[in-house]
Amino acid sequence: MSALPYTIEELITVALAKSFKDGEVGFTGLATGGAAALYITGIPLAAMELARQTHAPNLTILLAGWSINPDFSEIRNLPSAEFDSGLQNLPCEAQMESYPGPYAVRRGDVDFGFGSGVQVDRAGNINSTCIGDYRKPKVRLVGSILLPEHMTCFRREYIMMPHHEVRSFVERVDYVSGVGYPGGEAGRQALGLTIGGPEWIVTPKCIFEFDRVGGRARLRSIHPGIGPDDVRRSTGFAIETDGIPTTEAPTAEELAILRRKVDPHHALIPHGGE
Amino acid sequence: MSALPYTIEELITVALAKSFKDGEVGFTGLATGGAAALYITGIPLAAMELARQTHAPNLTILLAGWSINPDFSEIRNLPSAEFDSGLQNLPCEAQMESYPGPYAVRRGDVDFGFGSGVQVDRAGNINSTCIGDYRKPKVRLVGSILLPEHMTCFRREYIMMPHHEVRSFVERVDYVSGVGYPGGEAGRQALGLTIGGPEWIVTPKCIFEFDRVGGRARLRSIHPGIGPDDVRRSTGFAIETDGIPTTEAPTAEELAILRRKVDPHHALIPHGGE
Amino acid sequence: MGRTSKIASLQEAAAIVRDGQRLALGGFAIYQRPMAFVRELVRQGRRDLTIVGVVNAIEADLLIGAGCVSRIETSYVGLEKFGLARNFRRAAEAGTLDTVDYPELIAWDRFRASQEGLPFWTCTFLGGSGIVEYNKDIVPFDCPVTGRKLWAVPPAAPDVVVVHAVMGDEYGNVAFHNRKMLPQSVDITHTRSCDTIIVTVEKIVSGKEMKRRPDLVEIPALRTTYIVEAPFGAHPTSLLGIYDCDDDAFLDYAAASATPETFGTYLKRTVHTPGDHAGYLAELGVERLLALRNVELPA
Amino acid sequence: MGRTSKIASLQEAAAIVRDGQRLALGGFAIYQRPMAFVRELVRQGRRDLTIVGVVNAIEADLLIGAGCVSRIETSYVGLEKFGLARNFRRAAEAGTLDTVDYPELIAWDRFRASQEGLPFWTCTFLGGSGIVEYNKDIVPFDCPVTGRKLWAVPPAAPDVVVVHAVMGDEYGNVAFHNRKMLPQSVDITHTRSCDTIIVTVEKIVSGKEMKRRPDLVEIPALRTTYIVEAPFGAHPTSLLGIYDCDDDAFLDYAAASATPETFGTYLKRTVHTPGDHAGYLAELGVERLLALRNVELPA
Repeated sequence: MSALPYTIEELITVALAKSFKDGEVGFTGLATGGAAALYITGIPLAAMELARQTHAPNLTILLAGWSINPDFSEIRNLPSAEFDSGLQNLPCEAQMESYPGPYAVRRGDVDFGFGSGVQVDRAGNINSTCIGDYRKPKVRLVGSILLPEHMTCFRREYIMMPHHEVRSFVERVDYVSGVGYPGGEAGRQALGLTIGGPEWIVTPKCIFEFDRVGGRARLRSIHPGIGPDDVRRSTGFAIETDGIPTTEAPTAEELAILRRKVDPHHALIPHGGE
Repeated sequence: MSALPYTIEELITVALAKSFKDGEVGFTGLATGGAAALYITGIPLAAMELARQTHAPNLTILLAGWSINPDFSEIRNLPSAEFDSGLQNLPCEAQMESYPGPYAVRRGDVDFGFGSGVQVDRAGNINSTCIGDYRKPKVRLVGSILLPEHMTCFRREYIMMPHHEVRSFVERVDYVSGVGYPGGEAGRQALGLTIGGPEWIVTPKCIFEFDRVGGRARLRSIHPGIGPDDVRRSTGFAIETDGIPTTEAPTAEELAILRRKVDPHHALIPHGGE
Repeated sequence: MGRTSKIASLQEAAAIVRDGQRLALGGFAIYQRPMAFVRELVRQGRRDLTIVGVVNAIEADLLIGAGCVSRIETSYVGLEKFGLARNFRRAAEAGTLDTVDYPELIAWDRFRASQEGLPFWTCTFLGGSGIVEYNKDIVPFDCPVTGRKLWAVPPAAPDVVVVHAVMGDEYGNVAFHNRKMLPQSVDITHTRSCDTIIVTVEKIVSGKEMKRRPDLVEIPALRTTYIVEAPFGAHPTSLLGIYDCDDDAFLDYAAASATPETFGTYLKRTVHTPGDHAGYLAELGVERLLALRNVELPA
Repeated sequence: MGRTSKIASLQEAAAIVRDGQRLALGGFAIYQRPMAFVRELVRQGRRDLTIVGVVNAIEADLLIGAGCVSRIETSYVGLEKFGLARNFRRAAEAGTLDTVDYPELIAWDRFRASQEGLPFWTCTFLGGSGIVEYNKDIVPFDCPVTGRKLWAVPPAAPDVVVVHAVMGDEYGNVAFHNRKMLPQSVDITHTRSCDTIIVTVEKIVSGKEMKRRPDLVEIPALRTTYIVEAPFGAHPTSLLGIYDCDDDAFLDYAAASATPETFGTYLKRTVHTPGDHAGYLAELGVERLLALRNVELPA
């Protein structure tokens, strides 16, 4: 990777940014600590801001769900806590002071969100609740949190997986915290779900998209420098790697805007080059 | 009446005050103009404050539903508007700034309220919606407003009728804006109503209470100086006037507290004597 | 690429309301009503509107008197201390207006149902009322948990919501009073219940100025369709802390609405002849507007 | 007759919680938790509690680790940046804790259902989730209006609610921050969902002082059962604008909860040995508390 003039995080950031349309509303939580924070918060914020500064000036950022269009160009580090004065005093356009707040999440106000879990399966279900049987779990995790809403009330979800490993990419999750495409779009309809569902699964190795008829994850692109075998070996469900394009490299101009205007203090993601 | 050392409003105020228990929560709207304002706002406020200053120091006043325990000892006139700066700046303990507010009306937080209408019937139903057939009304009035909630979510309701006339006291209201005791308490249960209902009907001539088994208004007391015939002739449904006691006259001490401490500037009700 | 301005003229904004739509007008009773917008709707001759509201007053009565409304769903139509809403009353009695009654809190909850994307709001206390006797949009059902008798109340489902507020920016961020009262609370709920939101404001300020108090921005730009500058846009109703109710104008209205004829003359004088909101304000005159204004020492 | 004071000691207030009750503890995640109250419950050896919450953290994990809890209904139990809630995890894996999962917004709506006196809250989006697969308290039903598949979610129905706030008066009027964040919003909803409300506050002030900002009183006296003065009562969690999160204390907690044995030692050291909240604060020491304190220039 070191041969590339950009980091994998920059690659993903640019790919995400290009997928956002002008006028959309994007929601991201404030995760803290290491790779999770990078994939759930840093990359999404950088991607949304890059979109705002290029083709999507009317995109709305919902940071931690409640700080609307925050201005983080001056910060040196992401705040480490959601509900402390630091984030309260981060300049922004509007704040949610009470629930339910100034956007109507269950009317479909949120176009896309970013979520993660310890497991994702081929149907795009994600799990943040437990490993093993729910009633007698091998490992009990934090719970579903907002994932049910991410996967059914938002219009689409980017599943962000900081570790692409067989144990995380499974045939069937042990618990469905957020529901994907079981049975495809018809399956979601039958479950009473009218909008939403996973759009991509983003990993350090590749990007998945979904066959919405069959309800199966399939590769959309493999990152530069990553071999198809590596991707197959890291994924616990069968995938086709033939003919999958390489994730489009960011242009020099995109990188320049990202590094100089979006994240000048490297507070959001690691940067390469220069 | 002029022979009495108190006004009819003072008489009613004291009778009401005595019926409130310590710790209860009373709700009254802010009506404006003449007799309606007196019966729906002035008398209730005076009665609740008298109770607070005598046997019920923990009684809570909800003025206009949103100003909690207002201090009106300094005002010369009741504010004429609910949502202007005047009432916003009236000293109080708490204010409701948004709906649903700081008390849980549908959990039963409100012990009693005061309501009125153009018609009340023998079952205690009240009507503020129309005269004649609802679908082709002879007179269309303002609508049900909060009366449905008064008569079903509050634990009891004092129906305040500033005019005691045959046309207002009818056998059956033309429209049930607030439901009384049709079929008695059993009737209310069958309608799915678990709490509440009319307690008294208060008029310039008398006070009604309810036979809760039969679901019928009956006289509780007739005001001093009013003849039983007068009450019967003014009431459009049959009532028994034999053996009905006279409404208890206020004591000198009660009148003194009412006039000097509760309403020193005669902002709430007309006062007699002195 | 630059960010899109959502500034529109009153004419442009009113033009997106179509005949036959469901319209919710912000404010509560005789407070903070988007009256400049209402007058523009009358000028544009909109017809067959359904007004969906909580507690309605002059904003509804004026539209009814101008022949714009065929149906109203609310808990109250009246002018409070200024008396009955006579156009409303006449139309209801004549059978030209379909009146659909709701209890006050439930009328409010219907907007919450729309905000929450719920197919209905659950009500426990309607048994025996005229509401359920005559309002067939309310569906009785048995509680799936307790078996108790319940009623499913339909969402407000407005097609267009219009509110009048103090200030906003060109992108459509709109701030509300720090100390709110219920009219402001109604507005906030209204603007979350619908995807076409028009906000008229006393003043459009810069985005930078708005960013000083992001905690007071209750309508974020993402929810706003149009923002319209309409100073004294609530007149003759009050705007809390900005200007008082114009009692004389209300008395004039109440008297003029006594008959269809006198009300026609009133509409001609106050709505059509002035031609637009600027003309309306000019007609009122500087002295009168300034007398209604609230002033306080800058913080 | 004088008005009744609702002031109680922490011991008196905690004593009204009975074994087996449903308890909701204010705050959100690792923010503004009524920790002084929680520690007193541990001292009193309460058992078999059900914690009902929205997003839970140390307040739940501590009670679980102390053996006070047999069931928890929530969307999350964890320590955010301080890691997993290890007592919770251990108890869930051992089968000694009944875990009942809800989505985050629905966990919040359950308190709204209690506030509104509704027999259930309607949810539209649970199909296919583990939530409905395993949580049998959620009842599927067909929409009485549209026929659409829906779920009836049970109200939170807490028996006792405890929140920690900045200030209140002896009658139980409690004020909240002018600029709120979601932990304050949770507290406000919690205190309207139940009829037994205990509020611990940093300081009890005079009723006269409280009357200066009636608009900030979100818990009126009528809803308060007990008010308890407990300075730094949220420690080690933060109280917005008053003191910061004590990161060292959290790291100590996280490390101590690694095993039942080390956690037993931790409870002895921080809960039982200090004897009461004053002892707990004395143990922390003046220097540490003042270092956590926020100060700003008086207005």
